[in-house]
Amino acid sequence: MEPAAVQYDFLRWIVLSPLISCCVIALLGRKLPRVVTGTLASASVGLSFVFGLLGFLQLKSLSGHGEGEAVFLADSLYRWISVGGLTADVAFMLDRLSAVMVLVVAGVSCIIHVYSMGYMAHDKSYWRYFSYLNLFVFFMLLLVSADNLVLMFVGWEGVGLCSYLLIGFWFEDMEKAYAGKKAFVVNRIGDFGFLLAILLIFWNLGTVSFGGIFAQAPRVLTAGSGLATAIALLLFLGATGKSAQLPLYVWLPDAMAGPTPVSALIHAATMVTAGVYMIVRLNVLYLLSPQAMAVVAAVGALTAIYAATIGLVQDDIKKVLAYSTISQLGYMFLAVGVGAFSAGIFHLMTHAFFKALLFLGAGSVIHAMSGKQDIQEMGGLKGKLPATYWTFLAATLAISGIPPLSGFFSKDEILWSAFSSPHGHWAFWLIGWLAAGLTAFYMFRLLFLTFFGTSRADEHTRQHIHESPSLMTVPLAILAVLAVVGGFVGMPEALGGANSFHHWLAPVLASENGTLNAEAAGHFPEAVEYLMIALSVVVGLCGIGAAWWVYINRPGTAEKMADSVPLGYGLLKNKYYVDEIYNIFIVQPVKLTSIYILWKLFDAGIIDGLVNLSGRTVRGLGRVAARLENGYTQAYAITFILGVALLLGALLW
Amino acid sequence: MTELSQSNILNWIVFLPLAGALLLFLLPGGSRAVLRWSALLVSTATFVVSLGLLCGFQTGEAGMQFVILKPWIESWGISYHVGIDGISLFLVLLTTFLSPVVVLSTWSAVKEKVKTFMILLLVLECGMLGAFVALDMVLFYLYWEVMLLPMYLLIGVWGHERRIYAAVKFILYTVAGSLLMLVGFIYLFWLGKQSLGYYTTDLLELYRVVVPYQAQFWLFLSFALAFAIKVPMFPFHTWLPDAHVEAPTAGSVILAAILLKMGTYGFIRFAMPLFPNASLAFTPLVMSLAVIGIIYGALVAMVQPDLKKLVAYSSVSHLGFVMLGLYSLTASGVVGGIYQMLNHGISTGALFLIVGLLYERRHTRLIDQFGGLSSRLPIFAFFFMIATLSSIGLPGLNGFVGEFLILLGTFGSAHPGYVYFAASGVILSAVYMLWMFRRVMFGPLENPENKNLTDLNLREILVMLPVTVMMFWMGLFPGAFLSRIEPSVQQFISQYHQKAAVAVQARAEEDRLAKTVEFSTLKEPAVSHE
Amino acid sequence: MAEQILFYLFAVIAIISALSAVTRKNPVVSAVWLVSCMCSLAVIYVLLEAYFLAAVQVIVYAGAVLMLFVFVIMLLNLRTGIIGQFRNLGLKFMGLVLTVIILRQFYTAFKGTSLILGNAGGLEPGFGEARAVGELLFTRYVYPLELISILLLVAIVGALVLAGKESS
Amino acid sequence: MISLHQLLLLSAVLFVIGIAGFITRRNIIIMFMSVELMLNAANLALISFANHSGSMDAQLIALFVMALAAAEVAVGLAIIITVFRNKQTVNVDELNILKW
Repeated sequence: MEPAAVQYDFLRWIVLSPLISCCVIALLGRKLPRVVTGTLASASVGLSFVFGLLGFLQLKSLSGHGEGEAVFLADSLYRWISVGGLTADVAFMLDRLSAVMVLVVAGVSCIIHVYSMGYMAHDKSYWRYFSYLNLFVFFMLLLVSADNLVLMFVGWEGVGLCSYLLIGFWFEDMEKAYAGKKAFVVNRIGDFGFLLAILLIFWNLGTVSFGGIFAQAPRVLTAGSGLATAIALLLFLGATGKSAQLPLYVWLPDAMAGPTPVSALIHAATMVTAGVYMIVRLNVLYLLSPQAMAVVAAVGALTAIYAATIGLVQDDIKKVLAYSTISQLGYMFLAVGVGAFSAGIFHLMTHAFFKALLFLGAGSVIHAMSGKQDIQEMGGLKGKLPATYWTFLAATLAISGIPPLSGFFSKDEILWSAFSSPHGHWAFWLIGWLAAGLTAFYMFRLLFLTFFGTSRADEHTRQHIHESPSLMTVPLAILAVLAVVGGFVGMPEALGGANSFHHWLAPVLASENGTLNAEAAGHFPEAVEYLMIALSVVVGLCGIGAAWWVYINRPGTAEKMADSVPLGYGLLKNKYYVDEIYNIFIVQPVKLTSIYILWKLFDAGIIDGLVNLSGRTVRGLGRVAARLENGYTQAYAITFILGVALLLGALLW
Repeated sequence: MTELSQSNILNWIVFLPLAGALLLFLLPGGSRAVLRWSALLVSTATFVVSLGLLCGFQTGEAGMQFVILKPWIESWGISYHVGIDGISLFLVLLTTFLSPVVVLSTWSAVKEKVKTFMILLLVLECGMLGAFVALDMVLFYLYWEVMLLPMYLLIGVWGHERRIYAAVKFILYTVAGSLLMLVGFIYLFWLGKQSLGYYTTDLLELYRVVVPYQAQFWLFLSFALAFAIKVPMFPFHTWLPDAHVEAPTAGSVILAAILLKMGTYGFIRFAMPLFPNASLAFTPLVMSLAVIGIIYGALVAMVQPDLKKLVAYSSVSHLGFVMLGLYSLTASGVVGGIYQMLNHGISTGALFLIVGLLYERRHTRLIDQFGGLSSRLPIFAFFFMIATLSSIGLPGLNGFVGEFLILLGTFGSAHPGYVYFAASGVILSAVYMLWMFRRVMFGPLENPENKNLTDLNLREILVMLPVTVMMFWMGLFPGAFLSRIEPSVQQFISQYHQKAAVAVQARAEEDRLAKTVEFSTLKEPAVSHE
Repeated sequence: MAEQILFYLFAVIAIISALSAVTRKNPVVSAVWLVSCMCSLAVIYVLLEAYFLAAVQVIVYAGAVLMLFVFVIMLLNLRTGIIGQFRNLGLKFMGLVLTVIILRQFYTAFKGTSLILGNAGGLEPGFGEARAVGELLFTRYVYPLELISILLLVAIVGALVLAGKESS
Repeated sequence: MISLHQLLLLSAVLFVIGIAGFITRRNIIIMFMSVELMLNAANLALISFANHSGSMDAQLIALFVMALAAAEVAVGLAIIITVFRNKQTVNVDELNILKW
């Protein structure tokens, strides 16, 4: 079914409005009063949300008649690069998938902008923060609505740049600047894979625009062929870099050095989901190589359980949330890996809501605790921060997968398709299921330690604990509503829902997949699905119960458990020493070899040595020749005679 | 427009700086201001005239434009033959664009002997422009030598501590290479007589000379060595860090931005088209040296304590990319290579200007002397950030377009394997640049001397503004540049393969005729995707 | 036959006087030996029908040049003792070895000439006498003559300038 | 008749003696005399060839050589005198300023 392009000139404004406001703030920010800067920034993001909504409605009305016929809105600004066979122009495309993404990104960003106006009120470079934030939203929207891979790569690296700028926002502190650099470099390693994939795609399919790729791919790439797998795996390498999956996740926990709204926006809701969006956008390629999809699913599942284990013991409130983000992203990749693309995007949406809410809640807790982030020093905030507490509770329930909140529907959809889909496997389901339990445990551990029990904070901070201003609590409330209500849009048929989210995305995803879930459902009797749903609820409740038992009922048990298995606890506490391992096996060797072997020995030693050697040999020869001129006239005479002797010898010989 | 292309605008562009130098010579050396303003005036005038070049340039036209052909020494067939095509157009513009910026940047840097400094700068500019437009081998060689002397004096006289060593090393390295080229050229000149029947040093006619195989091997070696030293390619690069560290700011900006391009320009204008078969045979070697250059340059740059040495090694890495692009022999690769030459000129020129600004304030280039400058010098931090991002090839800025096209072209070439290593250069460049940026700009402001640093004044902003604007313009709207470069590149590639094929047939006949002589089997020239 | 004997006699005298001229400690004695060597050569010139030259040899060399030598030796009143001690002996010994080698080379070079005897074709009358020399001198060799005269003038002026009155 | 071979041998021997004298002796005067000796050896060879070939030219050249020798001695001795006046020595080993 050849997708039809409908010209729609408002698309450019979705992307350009944050850019314009970023430039305005960057140039005039210093002089504008804070309120004006804040509102301008939030308004620009709101504007792009409105245009996104317009685009969404336009799409809905256009495709209202033919269910299968996939329509997308197109808008092209100008021709960027056209050399040889490659033509990459600055063009935007809004189909059903990117419409959802634009709405999620723009919506959550707008809410977080409003929140940051409150959170960053006292920061001295207020305007620089908002210009970076707007720049980030511009690049993210560019990434999501790009019409070709190259422009998407621009957005891809652009968000990497903004996360570098925002993580290292308080650059006076060397630690934070280091975290920013680490994030950019690890992202760059991912981009290396993405770049190679673009090259492979261009030289084999002859085009970089998505339309061209979808048309060419089935014809050129044979299913399961080495090339298709190579392309898919390289793309996945890019995705792991950006979405912090197993090998390249190390930058996300350190990225918490940035301001909390930044962590909420970039490292929970938007940037980290770019990897998932990219794979879903190129699902045609992935369906052509089952091996790659198996790898994606495996890595996703492993990351989910791995990050969940580390999350159990972290004491920094933001680190716990960071590891839970990595684990939830693992779920999304698991969903995408088993072919349930729409489930992946659905979880992405719901995760954006409740994880942003968790981060903002954590932000207001830190705000209240005047900057302290260690949950061991918190406790008993339930009474003092009612709004934060209730919204935080809603989000925790959602993430633990307790019905009827959104987390339950999206996570359950993933677990079910992990079990039922042809690409899926019961092992994936089991890992996912265990990780769900762990998630419930550490989330409620966090909740109990911060909000329940008696306050362990020192006297001084305890006086200053106060509820955050309404500018912060209102966004929390909005997100809480979304977190609670968001799930119904994707309620599966089994529970009587219309699962309109899945049907909304179906035409965009490869036709073969469209029939996937339906045929899979038929594959298993109705009862099995109910059992699965029940099982996932049970594991969630067990997690909560265990957390209640350990932290509320018997407060001392946590320490006892930690002492009982010191090695395990130490391992988890220091996040399996992964950073240290990377440092020892990669960073130090490279640094040492380049200092002593490449630079000192080779460059200065060998090459320069040879150059200077030639200089020294010439001077040496000069000195030897000089010894002949020793001032004795008779020595000169003898050299004459020597010459005569040689001459005669030569002549007579 | 046509009368513009007939007019001798090229003579104007090349000889205006020379006239300016003479004018400066006559001016009294007393007041520095007069000298500086007149030098600025002359270089800006050259730039304005060169803009005329841009308007008169026919975009679709692949061959030489604005050609001026006047007999010079008939008996040897030497003629004053100048002209530009898509390849050399933007290099000329880069030179004229950067010269006023460089002159402006020397106002606070160069205190003594300003008169000779300005004269040398203008003579240097004339040499460079001449070399880019010369289409006659002897004329090119003349400008090539004219270019070296001022640079040697600039490093030798106004340099820093070890300037003599660096200047001598620079001149010896380059002159050794160019002498080899001269020998090669004379042999080619003689071969030209054999095959064309008359003596000529005109480049376009020498293109038609079918050079026998064995001769091509040695000739290419001699030309390639001369240009490889200039590029600098991997084993011949050790003069670059010394020359940069010791050169004054203006000197190292010109050296990095334009003089290095002489090497790569030499490859694409002389070494490759004159000896296609040998160049094809050498492609794996050149490409692997380029890739080694990329990774080696990046790794060594990472650990440099001296800021200027770091940027110098990063130039080795960037120019490794350019060579990779040129030798990929695909349209996008070569166009990317040429575009990357321009990008490197702009971004590394900007980086050296920035290092110069730092040096003027603190008189040191050691990275650990700085730290936390960003809070003291916000405007400086902005320019430094943009230059760093452009040099690591962030999309949206100029570096990315060049690097992306090169990687694309190399992937489509006969040796796609090199892309995987070259692409790692993308990561390494991010590592060393950002590591340096963090150590210099971020972190707490401990060093007492940094406490009272003053931010950029208006003049310094005027110096940095043009290059920064160019970075954005070349990154966001490369279409104008690429469309003008591509036709000449397409012609270059088709002529290249044509001539290679002709030489192969010629050799095949030789084989049949001289049954006894066994020629070394040369890899059949792989016809690439283009 | 008499010529043969005369030749051998004077050759031997020449060699001995040359050897002693070179080896005597006292410069005056070696000067005198040199005079005897010059005269014996003059006699040999006579045997070779170079009568005018024999005369010139005696007058110029024996008479003028060596007298000049003795005069200078007297002027500088050199005594045998003031010569410094021997230095870089090895270099000088190597020089001697070289000289012997060259002698041997001369010997091998002239081997071939042993067959040729003197004035095979008979000399014209008046060969070697002053008239023939003067005649030739002022016809074919007039330019060299003028040049030599200038040279001699230059030499005289030079000697005067160099060794004239004591410079301050 | 005196054979050319013997004549040339005699001139060779005289020449070699001159060289030996020039190299070994440390007194400038003696060295100077050895040079004269070498010149005479050359004259002898010239005249023996003149006699042998029958043409007078060689003799004239010998004449010129003698004139030249005279000029040379004049200038040489003048130099020796100035050297002695400045350095109070005629030992050639001490006159080694002209060295690297």
